[in-house]
Amino acid sequence: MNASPTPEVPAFQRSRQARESEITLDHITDDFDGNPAAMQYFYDLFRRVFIQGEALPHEGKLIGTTCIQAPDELIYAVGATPVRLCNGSYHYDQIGADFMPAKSCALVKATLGMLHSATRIPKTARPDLIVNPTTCDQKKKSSAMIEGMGYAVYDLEMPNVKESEEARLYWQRSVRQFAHKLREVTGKKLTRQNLKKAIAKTSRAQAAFRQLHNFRKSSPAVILGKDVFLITNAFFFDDIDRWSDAVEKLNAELTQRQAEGFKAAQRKAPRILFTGSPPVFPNLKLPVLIEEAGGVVVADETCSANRMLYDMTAVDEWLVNDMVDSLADKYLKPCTCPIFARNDDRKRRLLDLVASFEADGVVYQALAGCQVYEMEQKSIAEALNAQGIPMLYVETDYSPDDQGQLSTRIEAFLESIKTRKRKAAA
Amino acid sequence: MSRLGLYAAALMALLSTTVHCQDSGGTHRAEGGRPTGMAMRGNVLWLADSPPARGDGPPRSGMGGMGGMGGMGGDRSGPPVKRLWLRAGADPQKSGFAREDTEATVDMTLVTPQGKPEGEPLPPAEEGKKNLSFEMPTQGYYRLYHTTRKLQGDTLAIAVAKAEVTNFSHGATEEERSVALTAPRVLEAAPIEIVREKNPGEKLSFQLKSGEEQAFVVLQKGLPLLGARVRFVSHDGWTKEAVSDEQGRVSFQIVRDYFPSWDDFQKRFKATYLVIAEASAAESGRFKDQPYTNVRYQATLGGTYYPSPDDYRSYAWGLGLGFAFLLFCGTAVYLYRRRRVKPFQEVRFDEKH
Amino acid sequence: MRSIRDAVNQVHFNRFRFWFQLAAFVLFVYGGYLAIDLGSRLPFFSCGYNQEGRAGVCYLLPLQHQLGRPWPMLFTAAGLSILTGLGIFVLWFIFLNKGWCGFVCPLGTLQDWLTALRRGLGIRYAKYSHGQFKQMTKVKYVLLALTLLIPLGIGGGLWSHDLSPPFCLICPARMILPAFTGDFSQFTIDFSSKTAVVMTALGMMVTALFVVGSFVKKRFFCFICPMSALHYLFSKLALFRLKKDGDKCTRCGDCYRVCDLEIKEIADEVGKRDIMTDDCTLCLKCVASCPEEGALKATFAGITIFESTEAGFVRRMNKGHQP
Amino acid sequence: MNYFAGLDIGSTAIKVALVDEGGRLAGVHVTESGSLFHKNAKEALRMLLERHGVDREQVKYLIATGYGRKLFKEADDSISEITANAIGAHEAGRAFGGVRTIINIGGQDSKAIQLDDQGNVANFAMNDKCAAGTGRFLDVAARNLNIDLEELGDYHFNGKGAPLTINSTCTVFAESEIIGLLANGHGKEEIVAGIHYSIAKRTVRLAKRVGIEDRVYFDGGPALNKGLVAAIQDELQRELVVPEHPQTTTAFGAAILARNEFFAESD
Repeated sequence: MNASPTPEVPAFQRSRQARESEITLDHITDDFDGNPAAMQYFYDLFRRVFIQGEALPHEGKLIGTTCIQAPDELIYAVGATPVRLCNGSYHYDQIGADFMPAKSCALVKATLGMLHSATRIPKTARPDLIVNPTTCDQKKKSSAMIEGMGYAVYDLEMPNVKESEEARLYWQRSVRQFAHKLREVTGKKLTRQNLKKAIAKTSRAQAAFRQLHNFRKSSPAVILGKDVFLITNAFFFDDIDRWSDAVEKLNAELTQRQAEGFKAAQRKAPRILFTGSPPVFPNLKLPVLIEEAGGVVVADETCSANRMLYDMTAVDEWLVNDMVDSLADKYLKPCTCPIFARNDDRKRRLLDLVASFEADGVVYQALAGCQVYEMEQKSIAEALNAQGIPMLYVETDYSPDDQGQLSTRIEAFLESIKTRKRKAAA
Repeated sequence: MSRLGLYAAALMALLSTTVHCQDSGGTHRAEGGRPTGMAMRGNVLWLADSPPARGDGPPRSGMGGMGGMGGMGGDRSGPPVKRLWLRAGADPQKSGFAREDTEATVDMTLVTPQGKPEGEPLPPAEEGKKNLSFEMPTQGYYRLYHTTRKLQGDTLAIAVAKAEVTNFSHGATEEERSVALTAPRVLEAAPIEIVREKNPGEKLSFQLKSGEEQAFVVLQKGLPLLGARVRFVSHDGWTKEAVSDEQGRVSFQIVRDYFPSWDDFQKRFKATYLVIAEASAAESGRFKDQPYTNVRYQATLGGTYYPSPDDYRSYAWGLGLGFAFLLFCGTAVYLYRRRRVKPFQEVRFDEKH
Repeated sequence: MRSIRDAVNQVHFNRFRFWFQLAAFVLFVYGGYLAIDLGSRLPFFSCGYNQEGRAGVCYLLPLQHQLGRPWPMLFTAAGLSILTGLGIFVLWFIFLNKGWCGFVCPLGTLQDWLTALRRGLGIRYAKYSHGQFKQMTKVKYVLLALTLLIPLGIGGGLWSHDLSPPFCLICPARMILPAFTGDFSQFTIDFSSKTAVVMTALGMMVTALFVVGSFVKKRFFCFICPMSALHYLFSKLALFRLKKDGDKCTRCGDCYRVCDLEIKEIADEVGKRDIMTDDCTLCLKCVASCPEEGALKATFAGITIFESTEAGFVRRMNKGHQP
Repeated sequence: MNYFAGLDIGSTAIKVALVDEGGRLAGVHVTESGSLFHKNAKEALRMLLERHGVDREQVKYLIATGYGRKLFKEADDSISEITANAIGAHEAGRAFGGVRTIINIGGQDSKAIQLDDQGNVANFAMNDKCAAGTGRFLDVAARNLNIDLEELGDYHFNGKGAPLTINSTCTVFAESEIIGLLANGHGKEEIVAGIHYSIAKRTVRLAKRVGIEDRVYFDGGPALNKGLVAAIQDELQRELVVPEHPQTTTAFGAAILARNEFFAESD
């Protein structure tokens, strides 16, 4: 509806990728009243990139990343542009199924499928380097496959624990080596100035995100989760400064909304904390279903949103050595990905988010094939239930065929939350 | 240099175990031959804080001296007690006990820090005891005057032997606070007096070091005495004479006269000096119903001094060692960092266990 | 009230601390010239060897003298004075806790200046593994024990007075702080006895080590400082404290990153409220670099005086460089 | 007399329940969903009303549930079948002394629901995107064995040997496994028992996820199958509470809710 009118329709707009993107985007824009005006930037952005197939510009070399652990700051510092390749398209997922077993993670398959596809959406130039942090087994295995497609791939070695000091040092080394690799690729050296500037660039984006994040604490909600997911998804590929501008503009609008007592959802709408496998556009199925069913996603703990942007870098000495190590720490220590052995941080993080965002329930998405999320759901559910927080565990993938079943479950979950609240009020 | 070896040995000693210091066991042997050149004039009485030793006795360990609480005796629980010995002879080491002079009249006056300004008479030593002792209940300066008056023909000889003793203790809070000023005063007991000039800001813990300049003021009846002949006698008997100026002031460089071998060297070696001032005046009066027309004044002041830190402390070695170690550490850090550039350190196993 | 609190929480903390430390340094190294005297029971290295300028004396100096008295004296009224001295020391101490180290101690400040010099030269700091570190920090308890026991031995006549006061002889403050008032007399080797040679030589070496150490490693000396160990014995009594709300902590490690003493617990411990460890100097850099609202806070007698805020973090980190 | 209706539009069957003002069950009707489930649902309601001589006007409040709930615009409200099932089971369970755990096996899904002491949903679990362990699975199995769905219970109890093991967790593979067992000369009885135990195992695992408390209520079409009930009881090591009309518990719950909503609104 909001698509800028295009006189000629490109051929691939009829492609399945474009269609599923359009369906999701239409749901996001049309199913809800009172979308913030500042969201128009993001709606247009997704329409242009995913539906009209607009090519994304970039400065310097283009560095693709497959996980949030690849430090963007280092990439910016050497004058290159990062783009996150994690993909949410069912269409690409099915292409990717040629590379990986059907039971494996949809996100990894979709990424492979996108990279393999002749028309990569988002449409970027061919990445000069793809940084593949060795987080989960599927990503580890996919690096060779991506290389097989003719891309240059760099495995950013990641420890599988994060508690030990050895793991920290190991990771710091990995990141330092990555910085050297970047120098090799771009021919530019890390300096105090360019690194500091890059940190400032991402810090600004993060500060904007955090402000947005804090708006979601207000009750009734002033912004819906589906919009926030769209915003953070845009961070994957959008120009970081333009992105920050747009978020800051949105924040200004939300400040006003808050003052006016605007309600983005019903006053009694169950407040949902979203966790688990990342919703990546166009697979925003679950958040959209939750909000269509009358809930509101007030916070999330996923690597496509909160985990990617929340934790900020502290530097003590603005020397290259210290800044790089600080970045390494930022990308390892606060990470709550279940891939790490011993992961009590995730429980604590969820409980803190529940408490500070007054969430009534937690929806836990596990993309089928993402074993660590599947494995961790039980202990998370126990930890949450011990605090009286109900959790809905949903195992799903990118296919749209379980929407009916999912909506039943989500509605039942929201109904049970409402009953629970009514009972607590009585 | 054989000393280098000793230093090295000392370093090794510290590394191996605790060092026992030969502080109190060392003996001081003053080699003779320091020129004195001065004729002894009459019998000089002075107050020393140690009895004459047969030959050269070992210096007392640790505690201060005239300037401190040396020779403190008596019960530990009571106030410290100071003992002084009246000695005769112008050489700090060789002078013996003073013989009793029946012809002379003797006054002994003690001025305490908080006592009467004119002092109190101190009873003479008990029979058979050669020392004079008094208690020092408070911290500060105690001054003892031993005054003899004796008529020799028409000349009255007045000899004032003075000792200044400090009571202070380390580790006490108030110790640094006492101000070391002594106002000039007219004492009946001390018509002539030598006052050691205190440096501005001097504390009770002051110790005179050899090599330093020290001024003395000669006061006659509380007023500076011009033209008094003042003689300084060092521990080894070296003397120097000077004449007091209009302020009654005379100053001496404290001579370095302590040259033991390094093994015997003690930085707390307490050397005694003696200052003698003499003057005469055509005063007439009567003493014990005898008239006199001249008065010969003699004042003595005993004191202690210690080896100068310059004698045993070396900047060259200190800074040299400091810089050498600085360089060593700096280089070590630099090399360590260089080495760390190489690939990650291995995890190794100890084969012995 | 709220705006005052916000202003405090958003202060450019490193700059504030720099000026505070400078003022404290001037006070305790030169205050004596203004006849300031805060006694001789101070819980930090206001060196007594700085005869002229000091505005008070480090407690370790009189403590070692007191303990070094002859044994019979220790059991008289003099023994009681050791206890009263300790009492005064504790009174000073509980006021600022280990904040004396992070904000006042002249030797600590000097180390920060050496660090600033290194930073200015663009030389990175030293990194050691955590295991090596934990070993090193125990040295301070050994040093404290020696600092207390050796004077007792001297008082008992076991060792020479040349060994007294043992810690002061090897403490770098003895050489360095008097030098700030032009007194370089401590930069010497004392050849009067073997003990003196060894102790003064050790002192010079420790001083050299101090300079190199704190140049390459932030707050190098504080790891082994016996005063720090003595502090820790009383830190439970102190009014000034560092608190952590583990629920709010994301364990992002920002605090650990800026910690001069590399205290891992500050980032990883989420159970305890009282987070101060024995190495801590209460410099509060961790609080200033924590982006979580109220996760870390400094309290005085239970009242929060400085706490971590998101806005403060963003303001400080955007500013970047320290003065 | 006012009546209230609950309409459960499921994947295989449409269930209608009617309650009176006192909340008592007045009648039920079950019919196939077919492809035109909207039309069939209306027809089912009409037939039920007709059978009990109730006018459409007398039905004051109608709540739809099940997959087709949102598309049935004639309903006053819609509710998820999980909540409806919980209400129905709680209400029906009163006769058995109250229930806290519900196992529901439907045409295409299976659920386990845990109730709190007031009958509200405390926790629930649902099978994920897989037909194994649902009514559909029994359907397929019966077709392969060439027997009627209703006969499965009899076959279960008439076996001579021990139940066979069906390992496959996927309906499609289980199908071929059954054919393989038949080819190997195994008896249909043992195979049926094996199928029941296979479903029972999955169902119990699901129930354990939500936690089993107190009496366990079993409803849904497959609850009519005595063999399956026995197998689940065996796996669960507990007695199951099976209502008279296990298929219509959800519709009954929706009807109860319709009645409560009506009175809540008229207050």
